[in-house]
Amino acid sequence: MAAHAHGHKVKRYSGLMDWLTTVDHKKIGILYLIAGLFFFLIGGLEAIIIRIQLIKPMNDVVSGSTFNELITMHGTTMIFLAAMPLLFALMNAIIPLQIGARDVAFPFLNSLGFWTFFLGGLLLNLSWFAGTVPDAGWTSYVPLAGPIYSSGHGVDFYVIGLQIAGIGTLLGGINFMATIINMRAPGLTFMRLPMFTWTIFITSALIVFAFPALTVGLVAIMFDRLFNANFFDVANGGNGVLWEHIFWVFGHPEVYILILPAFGVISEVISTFARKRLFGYSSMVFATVLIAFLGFMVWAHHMFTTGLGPVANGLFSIATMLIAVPTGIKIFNWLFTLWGGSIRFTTASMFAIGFVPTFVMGGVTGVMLASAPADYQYHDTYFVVAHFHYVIVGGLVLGIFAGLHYWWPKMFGRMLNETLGKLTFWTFFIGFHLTFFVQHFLGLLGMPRRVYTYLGGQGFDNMNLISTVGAILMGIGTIVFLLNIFITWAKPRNASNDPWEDGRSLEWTISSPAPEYNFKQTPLVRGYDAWWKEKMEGNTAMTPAEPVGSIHMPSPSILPLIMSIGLFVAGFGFMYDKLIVAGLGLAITLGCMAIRSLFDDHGFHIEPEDQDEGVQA
Amino acid sequence: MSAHDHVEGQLPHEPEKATLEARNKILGFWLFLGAEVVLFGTLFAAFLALRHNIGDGPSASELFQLPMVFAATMILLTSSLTSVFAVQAMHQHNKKSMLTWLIITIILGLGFLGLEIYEFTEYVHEGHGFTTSAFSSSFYTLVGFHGAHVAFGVLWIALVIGQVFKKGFNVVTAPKVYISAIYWHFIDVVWVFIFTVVYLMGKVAG
Amino acid sequence: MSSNHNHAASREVSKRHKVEGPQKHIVGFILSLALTIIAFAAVAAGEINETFTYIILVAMAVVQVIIQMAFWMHMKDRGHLFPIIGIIAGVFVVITMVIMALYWVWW
Amino acid sequence: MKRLLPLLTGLVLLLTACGREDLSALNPQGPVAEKQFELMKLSIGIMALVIVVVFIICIYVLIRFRRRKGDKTIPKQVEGNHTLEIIWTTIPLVLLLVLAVPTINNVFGLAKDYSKDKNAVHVKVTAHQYWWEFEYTDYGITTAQDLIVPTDKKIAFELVAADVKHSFWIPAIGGKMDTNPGSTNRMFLEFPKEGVFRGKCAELCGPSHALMDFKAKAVSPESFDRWVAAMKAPAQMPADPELAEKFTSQCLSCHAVGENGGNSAPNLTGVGGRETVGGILYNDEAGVEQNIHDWVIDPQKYKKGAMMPTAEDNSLTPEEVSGIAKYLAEYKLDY
Repeated sequence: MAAHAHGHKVKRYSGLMDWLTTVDHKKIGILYLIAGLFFFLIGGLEAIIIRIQLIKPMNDVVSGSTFNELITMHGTTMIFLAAMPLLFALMNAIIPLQIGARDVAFPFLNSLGFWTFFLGGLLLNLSWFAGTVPDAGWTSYVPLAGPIYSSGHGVDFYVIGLQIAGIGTLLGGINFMATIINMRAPGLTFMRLPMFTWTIFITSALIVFAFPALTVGLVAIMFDRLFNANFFDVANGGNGVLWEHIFWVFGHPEVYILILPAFGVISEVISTFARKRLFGYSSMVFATVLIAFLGFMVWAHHMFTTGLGPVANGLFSIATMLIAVPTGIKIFNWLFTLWGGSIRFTTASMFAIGFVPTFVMGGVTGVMLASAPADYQYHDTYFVVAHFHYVIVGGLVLGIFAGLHYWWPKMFGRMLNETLGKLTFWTFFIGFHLTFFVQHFLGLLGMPRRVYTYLGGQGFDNMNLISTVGAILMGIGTIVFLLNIFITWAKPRNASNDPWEDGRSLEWTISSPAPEYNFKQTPLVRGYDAWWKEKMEGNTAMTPAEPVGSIHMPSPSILPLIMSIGLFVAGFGFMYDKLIVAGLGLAITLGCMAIRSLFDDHGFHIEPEDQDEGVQA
Repeated sequence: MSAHDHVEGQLPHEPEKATLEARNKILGFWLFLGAEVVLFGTLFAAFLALRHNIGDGPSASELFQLPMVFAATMILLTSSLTSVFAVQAMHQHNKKSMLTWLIITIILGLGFLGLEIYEFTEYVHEGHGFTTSAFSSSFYTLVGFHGAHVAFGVLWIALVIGQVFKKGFNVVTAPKVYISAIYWHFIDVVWVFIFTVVYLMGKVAG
Repeated sequence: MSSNHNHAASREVSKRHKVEGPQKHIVGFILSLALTIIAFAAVAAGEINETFTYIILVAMAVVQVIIQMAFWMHMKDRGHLFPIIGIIAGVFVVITMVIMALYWVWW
Repeated sequence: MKRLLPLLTGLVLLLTACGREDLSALNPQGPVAEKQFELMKLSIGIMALVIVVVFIICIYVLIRFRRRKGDKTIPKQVEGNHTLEIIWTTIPLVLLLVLAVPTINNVFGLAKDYSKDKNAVHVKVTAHQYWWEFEYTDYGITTAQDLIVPTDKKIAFELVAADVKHSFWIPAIGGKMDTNPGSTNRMFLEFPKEGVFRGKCAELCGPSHALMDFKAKAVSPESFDRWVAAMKAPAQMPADPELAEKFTSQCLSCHAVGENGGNSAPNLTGVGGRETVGGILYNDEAGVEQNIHDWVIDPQKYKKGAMMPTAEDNSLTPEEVSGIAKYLAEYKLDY
């Protein structure tokens, strides 16, 4: 919607410039969604090529080197550039609405977070055009990823791309923690927070405490590669196992960073479509916190075969198994939320209900992997591949699909088509199980992961074929989802405030999509499931906590984009050993920081008379 | 300290927490410090893991000179005190005193940096270069990261001083003073562990 | 020192105001100084058993850091619940990592 | 039901087809793999139980509580149920305990150190990009690609990597252990049955990671002793002196036969009797001479990233290649 006139000297943009400068969390959410889907498609394409290469023994669609590039980029892209941004999309679009806030705590940082993530991801993927693609796996174990055995620029793209994207993620984590702590509507105490908000709060905390470890790890590997440091160089006293530790100290919490928000989405969706309060809310909160806490003490279960000795392996086995308990609590709470409910089958609820058994299957193989002596057999085989895809795709991606279908009207004011949605669900869901179920057995029968080919006659042939067929089916499901987006795009924006009619939390009290300022009057929250409570008492709106008044808004800014471009330029400078370029890039970023500090943003106000026309996408 | 020149008579006692925006900033900054704890912790962990692998270079006890480290420690400790005086002056709405303390803080910070640069050049002369060994790489990375934080802090506080001069002392500038002071203390806290773990323990280990 | 503050602010403010004086910070400074000197002296003396020195050093550092955080970084003041949680969480992660680094080197 | 089907097929698959005897972890051929298989069966059993319970509740709920068209009733808003919550906290804890005890037992049991045991055979495994070196420290002999072991003794391995990280894995005999550059890992395996077992590298190590296979050949104790003696015997060199000279100058700079040659490439003593050439060209398919011939002509064609130059770069004429292939193919050890 066009910028409208008012008495403040704040420049408002339209068109592309509006999107480049926006600090509105809803628009940033949409930007994250677009970027996340973009990278999801790239990662998906890589996955399809991987599966086509493995469709039959000794296939030669791609070479071993290309295959290693594909698996590295597939893993890195899917985790850092697809899954996390899609979660950030949901976080941005929904969290401020769920807590009755007008924006996040740091709108400027929010925008900066998006642009650093996006340019970091872009830098990583430009490696395809530079012709030197990272190929040491998404874990980049040294010395394979070190300067001697990966002498090209491939791993540099990985290191610097992730470093830049990581800054964005860290900023996002801090932002959402501060938002949830400080910006809740009156009466919205912590134990009244919607489950999705809780999981995002905990996820943000995990980001804040896990990502710095990755930052240091990447700095160390970057120094090794670019400045001949000796962190991981065995010949000069370094140690490769140190990288494994640092990577997994970050990497394991990262897994929970991914899955906890999905838990939140599932809780919301199941509760809404069962028309029932979330069963055991406080134990759900407790379980979430416990999972996060334990998540920091189990990293070495990724390293059972590294040779840490029986004491470490034993301890980490037990700690890992313990995580099954809070996870089990969650599973049964969901089942008992459904129990006695009135379950409506929409695309969103089907994804959520499909999630529960699928995630259980991923979870139990996790417990199997926790048993260290058995893990000596599973480790780095297709069993592990099957396990983490069950958790990440069967858990997280189903959760994201559920969340997108559920909140789509709130983000865009349009409902997605249910028929196409159900088609997406069935193709994706069946495809998923076809692809990954058989991989458990491939691993047990002796097929290591990350192999670009395999000899015939080892008993791998049929199951690999099944797996590839499933992968293509998943691809079709994704295409149907995209079609759904395009088809419904042409439809009018007519979603009501509470389009599912059984909405329970604050986001369903305002128009779809939400106005720029979210809440004309900050609502007063009187209990858990605030909106449901009001509805049950016969109210048609929330009780306002303040009179109608002028609303303060932050000004848009182009600085976040420029700062990210600065980092992007600096990244290339470091990579190609042009320290002047690197210095210039960093100077741009620091200069923008100084400008931001020197010229205070006083924002602008939307006066009551303008507020009704302030609805915009 | 007795001469109170109240620049902004209407300011509350804690002007840094007067607005929601400022409270957000302070909270957000603390969370950032939580992340910084992990950042430095990981650097410490890497250093601890690699500290004995000195290769052909000198060992920690051959290299480190306690008097120089002690001097650096004293400088940084004092600068932390002066920055807390600045915050105290701010709470008393004493702009002049606040600025004076901030400037002293910067000068001490520069002194620390100078000493560190001198120290590093000395080490390089003694054959302890960045690429000498795993010990040297992790040492320079850890201590260098801290040094970079000090340098950033000096620039930041200078920028804040400039803003207080230009924009005056008010609810917008006050949180900036407060947060930069918190940052400065944090740098000192990290240094306490650096001189303990890197220098003193290195000296003990022989 | 600050009690002669003739500001028109509320009584509540001046009440809290009393707590903050340079004495407290100077005490913190002297404590930090003393702890630092003990640590350096323990090393410079060089007579003490190695393990015991380590324990002294770590204890001095931890105490000093707690003093500085509580007084200089105002963590003992009201409204610092989340900062405290944040720092403790960070320290928790760091402790696991440092144990990892030491364990894996010494085992 | 749709979701149950793949699970059931899977279970059936598990019980009937357990994969190749020489490869599958589900078809253990030695006590180490057996212990691990026991643990797997236990954990699969427990987990299948969990899955079945969840699936039954899930299916029941979905059928019983689906919303009828136009149903406007509001279900009872239950906050929770302490008894239920205690049940589904305790039962998993008990199940985990059942799994944890044997896990801990085996963690320590499988970590037993036989490196000082006089009755064990000590093998130092060095992983290279992309081949395996086996040094028998008790006997002072070195071989590559085919690990020969006796059936009556424990084999104590010392595992290291020469370049990047690899992982040593013989699924049918026991789980894997990584080979780290710069530090030594230890593990032991037992091979009670005679036979040839497939071994694999299980850690991404470069473009030809997938091709870094090896074989473990378990033979009777007598046969093993004969093999050791044959390995220690003076090397056979090509009969033709010109070829012998060429072989010494072009091949033995890296490879070795018997006491002659270098150690930066696989030891070729008795290479004609091995199961494969390069770990992946099976001699029972194309014949060993053909395989060696093909390999020497262009190793990169079969294993990208292998260090060995092509015959051309190694200035070997086609005749010399054929001669060397014939000589090596006939170089078999009698054991």
